[in-house]
Amino acid sequence: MSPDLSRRLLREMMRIRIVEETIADRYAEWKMRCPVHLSIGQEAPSAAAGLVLRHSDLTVSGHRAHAHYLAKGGDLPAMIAEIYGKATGCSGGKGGSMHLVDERVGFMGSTAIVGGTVPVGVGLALSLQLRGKDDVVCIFIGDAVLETGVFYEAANFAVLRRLPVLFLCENNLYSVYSPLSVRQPLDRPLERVAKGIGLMTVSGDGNDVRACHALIDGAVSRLRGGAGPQFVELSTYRWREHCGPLYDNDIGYRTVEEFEAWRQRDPIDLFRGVLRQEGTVDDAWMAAATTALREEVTAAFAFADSSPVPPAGEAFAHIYSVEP
Amino acid sequence: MSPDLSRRLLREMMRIRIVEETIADRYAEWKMRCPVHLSIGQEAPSAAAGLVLRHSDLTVSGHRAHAHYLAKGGDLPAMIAEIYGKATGCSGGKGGSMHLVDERVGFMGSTAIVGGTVPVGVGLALSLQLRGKDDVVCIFIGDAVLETGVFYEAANFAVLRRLPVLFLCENNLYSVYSPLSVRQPLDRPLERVAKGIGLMTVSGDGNDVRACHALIDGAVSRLRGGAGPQFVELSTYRWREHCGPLYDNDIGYRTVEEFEAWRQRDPIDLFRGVLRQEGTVDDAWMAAATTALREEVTAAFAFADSSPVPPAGEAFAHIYSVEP
Amino acid sequence: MTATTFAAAIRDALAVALELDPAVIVYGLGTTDPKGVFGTTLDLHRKFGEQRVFDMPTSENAMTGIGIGAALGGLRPVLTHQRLDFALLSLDQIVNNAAKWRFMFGGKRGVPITIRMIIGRGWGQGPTHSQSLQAWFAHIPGLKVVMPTSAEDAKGLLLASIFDDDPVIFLEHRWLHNVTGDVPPGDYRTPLGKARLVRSGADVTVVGMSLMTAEALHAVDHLASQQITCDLIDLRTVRPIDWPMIEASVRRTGRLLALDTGYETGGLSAEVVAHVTTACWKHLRAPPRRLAMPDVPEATSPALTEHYHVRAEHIAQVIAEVAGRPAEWASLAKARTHPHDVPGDWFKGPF
Amino acid sequence: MTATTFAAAIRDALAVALELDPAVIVYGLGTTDPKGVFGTTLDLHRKFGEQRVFDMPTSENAMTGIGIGAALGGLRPVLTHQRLDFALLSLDQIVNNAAKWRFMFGGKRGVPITIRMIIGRGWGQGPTHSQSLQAWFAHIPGLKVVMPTSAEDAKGLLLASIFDDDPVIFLEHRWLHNVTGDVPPGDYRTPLGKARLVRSGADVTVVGMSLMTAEALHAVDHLASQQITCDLIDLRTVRPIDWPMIEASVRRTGRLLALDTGYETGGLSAEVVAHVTTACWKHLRAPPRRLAMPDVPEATSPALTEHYHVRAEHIAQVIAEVAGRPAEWASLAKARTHPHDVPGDWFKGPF
Ligand SMILES: Cc1ncc(C[n+]2csc(CCOP(=O)(O)OP(=O)(O)O)c2C)c(N)n1
Ligand SMILES: Cc1ncc(C[n+]2csc(CCOP(=O)(O)OP(=O)(O)O)c2C)c(N)n1
Ligand SMILES: [Mg+2]
Ligand SMILES: [Mg+2]
Repeated sequence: MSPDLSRRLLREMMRIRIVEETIADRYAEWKMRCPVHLSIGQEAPSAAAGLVLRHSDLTVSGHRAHAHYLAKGGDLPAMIAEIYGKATGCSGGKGGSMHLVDERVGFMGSTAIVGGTVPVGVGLALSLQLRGKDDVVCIFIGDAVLETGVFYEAANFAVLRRLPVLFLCENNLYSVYSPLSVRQPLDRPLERVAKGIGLMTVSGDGNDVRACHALIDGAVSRLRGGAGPQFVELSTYRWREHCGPLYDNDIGYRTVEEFEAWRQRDPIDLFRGVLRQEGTVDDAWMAAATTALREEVTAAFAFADSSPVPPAGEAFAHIYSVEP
Repeated sequence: MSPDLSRRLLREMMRIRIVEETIADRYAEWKMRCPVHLSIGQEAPSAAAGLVLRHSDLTVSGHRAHAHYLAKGGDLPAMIAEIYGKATGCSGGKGGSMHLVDERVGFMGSTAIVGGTVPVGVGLALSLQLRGKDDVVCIFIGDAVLETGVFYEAANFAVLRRLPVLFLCENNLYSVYSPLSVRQPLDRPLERVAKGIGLMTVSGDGNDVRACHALIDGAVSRLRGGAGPQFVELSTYRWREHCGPLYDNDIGYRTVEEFEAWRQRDPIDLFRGVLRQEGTVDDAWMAAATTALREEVTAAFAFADSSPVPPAGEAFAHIYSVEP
Repeated sequence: MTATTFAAAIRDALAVALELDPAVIVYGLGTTDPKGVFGTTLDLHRKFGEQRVFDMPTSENAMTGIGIGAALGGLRPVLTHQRLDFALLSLDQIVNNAAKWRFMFGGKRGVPITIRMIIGRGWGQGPTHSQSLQAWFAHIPGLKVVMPTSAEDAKGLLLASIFDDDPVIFLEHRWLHNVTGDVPPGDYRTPLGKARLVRSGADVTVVGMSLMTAEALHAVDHLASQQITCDLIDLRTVRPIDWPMIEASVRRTGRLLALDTGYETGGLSAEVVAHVTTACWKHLRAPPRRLAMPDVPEATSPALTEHYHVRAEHIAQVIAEVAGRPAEWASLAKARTHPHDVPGDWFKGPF
Repeated sequence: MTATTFAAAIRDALAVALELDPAVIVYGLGTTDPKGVFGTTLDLHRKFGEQRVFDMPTSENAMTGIGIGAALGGLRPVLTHQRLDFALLSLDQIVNNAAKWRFMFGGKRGVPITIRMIIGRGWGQGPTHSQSLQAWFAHIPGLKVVMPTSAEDAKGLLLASIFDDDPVIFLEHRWLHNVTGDVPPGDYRTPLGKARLVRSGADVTVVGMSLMTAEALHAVDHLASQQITCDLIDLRTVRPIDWPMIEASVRRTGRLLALDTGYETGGLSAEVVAHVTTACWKHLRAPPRRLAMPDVPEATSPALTEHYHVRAEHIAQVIAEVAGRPAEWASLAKARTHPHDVPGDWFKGPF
């Protein structure tokens, strides 16, 4: 992997981390008045996917979409403004954190019904195939999506038609406060189910961003080569509460030991260590990158905070193409 | 296999065949005024399952349920009366061919939405497990059910909780007039998908009733032994049109050659040949059995035909436990 | 102009749309099979290719979402369900995605999908093959809901639906597939949201849709010969509803009968009565009435459907009651020659 | 009697049911987690065991069918969805199986399942976490639909629902979870189908349910001090509706305002207006009115929900219009101290 790509991967993870932590820090101002699902601790898959995919590739996602949106090239100030409920938000304040969009970079939408965008992504892939494009669609999913019937229905059709779809699964072991054990048989890895429905599958360490990049890059290459739909499972961990800004290891659905073990494997720390050792980044690079990112994020929040709220009438607009 | 069991298997297939053919013959009288989905040609799986299952085991099914109902011990006159829309029908004329029930023998219901009874069967299994019974639930499904999301959702839960469920799949290659090729990737056998979701699977020749019996018996034994949910795929073929009494090889969705090849492998002819050779049945037995079955069926149709129609008010009854 | 059946008019509209716009795709269970969804899609794949006209797995939910995604990708998908009942599996996609996409992303992009659903009835369709749930779709902001009655409207409204930029639920009554009418050739479109005045009269405003308009027409014509005359309004689209036409009529007649092919309680006829009552209060001279399906599912036995559905004679009776005038209606039932559980002699089961 | 919250009353009802009848099972996403579905199921699994109280996969459709099967197997399942919106995935099972089982098998067996669905609102719940689709369920023969307003009714109606032999959709408004009231201990049941007269008065009949009753109560009491008095009827169950109580009231007041937490078009308020208009025509002295959610989804931004929901001041205004009397209502809005997008100061997001 080139030093440049390595640095971009690290930088992308840092950027996501800083954005998400800033949201967490400022949530208690009660200006972001909507549910937020943060990706702190699980930045690697997004960063890797973002650097594999082209802008003309398409992406859809679910409730935990900030990282996907940013990595795909989504407009940061517009995302923060959306969370603030402002007119300048990427969805005009209509959607909030759970409904992001930036079509200019192929981020076609994230929605809050678990599994809800999976067939939408497959349908986008159908449109690409019918139009003869060699772009691909990346559908970000969590481990719970493998419990939804629509995933199997959509995957079956994708396999049937050899559609250019990547199912990118971030397995963070939990759905809200429910561990995998109450939802899926533990002796049946997610990857095996995906293989059963006919997807080509690989899996790996979701906290090792280089591994993530290699797996996603391989899958996307196969896709562009016409090999049919791909499934990549990346194991990772969410640090904060399912929804909201806080830590919740005290409430008892997971152990502090488990959390600490994963935090020891902070994807950013790990990769920074590697790159330091390789000499790809040094303290000066880190400091400069951090400063630049913080400035960008601060500016985005300032933009969001100072943006106007949407006019009241907007609440009633955009139901139909031509308002009655 | 004991001679007695062999004869019962043959007799059960003959019984189903005679019932279904009588329905087909008499459909043009226009007294059976509802869709009928016949199982002619694919009697073996039902006959085998019926002889493996106990009366206290539970069964659910779909639109093509006559054979399942009969094999499980369902009341023949009540079924014919139901198809005739009579008050004496097993569902009081409310349900018709697609909605059969006979709880006394564990036939808990068949309904017409593809996949619709799959979770119902799993829920019945949950109730058995919670009540500590060692009965099992047999869910009859067709090949199209593996395209429905609810199958995967229900199977996942069955695997998660090790429920006593047998998914008995009659793969007859078609869903209405649609071959498997437009619905599922041909290089992905149904059994593999079922295995992927975590079911224990076997598959075999659905026109060889002894093979069917062995596979189903093995699966049910494993179930009673607590091995968790089972999937049995049996390859077979429907002779008549998807819905209705006629042959439809002329309309072009399948070839006459294919049909003839399957008809050569008539499960009844095949097994009769074997039993003759073994000396288990002879002409006299065949003649006696046929006569007895024909008499039974004739009586059932006479019962149905002469039964009263439900009183008009019944159309508005049974919406709630206590009529308002 | 050619006299064609409703089913042929649907097929004609699909062919015109496929011809006009390469973005149009047509799919659904049985679309390419030898029956072609009651003839409505017959052989279209031969002309337009299996890439654009295709069968699908029994995966109603995902295939709806796939249509939505395809629409977001620039296509104009037409998805068909052989029964409305099967589409209940896909309501999450219809309501949470198709209907809301434009709104929830601030107007960025709409979902120009058309979802045809066929409403079954009679010949033992029974409880799971006969539901007429237009009230559900009409309750959802973001959806348009179309219910044609005539062959001409079937074509004109379907073309308008396909080229509409919003998601449209297009409900075809199985019993109308064989009605015939003069259908204009080519790219013929009927605007969504405009009702059709089928008959005009002075005494009662009768509002119907789909098969109810067809039944009402018999009733209205029958009563006309007894000097009770009606405005018969065919809604055509049940969301949006053409309130100006209805209100103008009720202001003249002062009397309303709202018909519905769906259940009475919480159905469309409630909306029509509620809206008209509030909007035309001063003009109403008698209590508005509704006549809809009873609040029970359709049973399978023909003995149980005989007195279940609303037919011309019932409509005539209630019109007379609303008008407060004596009338004869029993002969309407007697005039029917075919059994009550089939739309006509052409129909011989099994579905 | 103890003053408890609505949420605690729900939990109390579940505990009583689990205690009373070993056939009762309670499940749904998060049922056994440390938050226990907003406290409504908290720790029940510790007392009654994980066999009877359990979490589930994100498989709303199958888990509904599994509940139906369990009910057919003799259990009394209670399934909870943290948002009604998620239950859209399960409508096939609810409508085609639960609602129709008794009918389509000729009365052989019913499906005694209770499905709790929580209706979200405010704090950016947005378009996919805030739908109030009771009109859909109330349209379906075979379903009962319950919408409690008070803590007492939450308990009484939930116990009645669980032990009812028909499928019940039990809708809890998230904004009511923290209201308190005196709740009788033990096996306390409130019959389904009977409305509650919350206030009695002479001028207008106000019909509400769930959060709308709570808002209306402020409005009605506010107007009472201005000599406009109302019958305030809390429906409690929206299928069946207690028509005798409503009709008797309208026969006295001659005026009707129907409220709804759901969309106006095709909503429950249309049913109430349509039914009352036809049934009480002679007694009506003014056009009946409805006041419901506007026909658009809920947006996420608080700026966009501020003038979206129906609140006490709007209700007061329309009551005064219906009564044809001048009144002051603006002070109702000013009296509210907490932001418009939370039910009270106790609520601090995130959901
Ligand atoms: C259909 C549906 N059911 C339930 C929910 C509630 N819910 C919101 S997020 C979530 C967890 C999903 O878990 P996973 O897919 O693993 O993603 P993660 O939150 O771990 O990133 C659930 C169950 C929902 N939004 N949609
Ligand atoms: C959800 C749903 N979609 C479509 C249909 C229409 N339909 C009725 S039977 C059938 C075929 C099912 O095929 P399969 O499961 O293989 O059973 P078979 O008819 O071959 O016995 C279909 C698609 C339906 N009843 N339900
Ligand atoms: Mg997860
Ligand atoms: Mg088949």
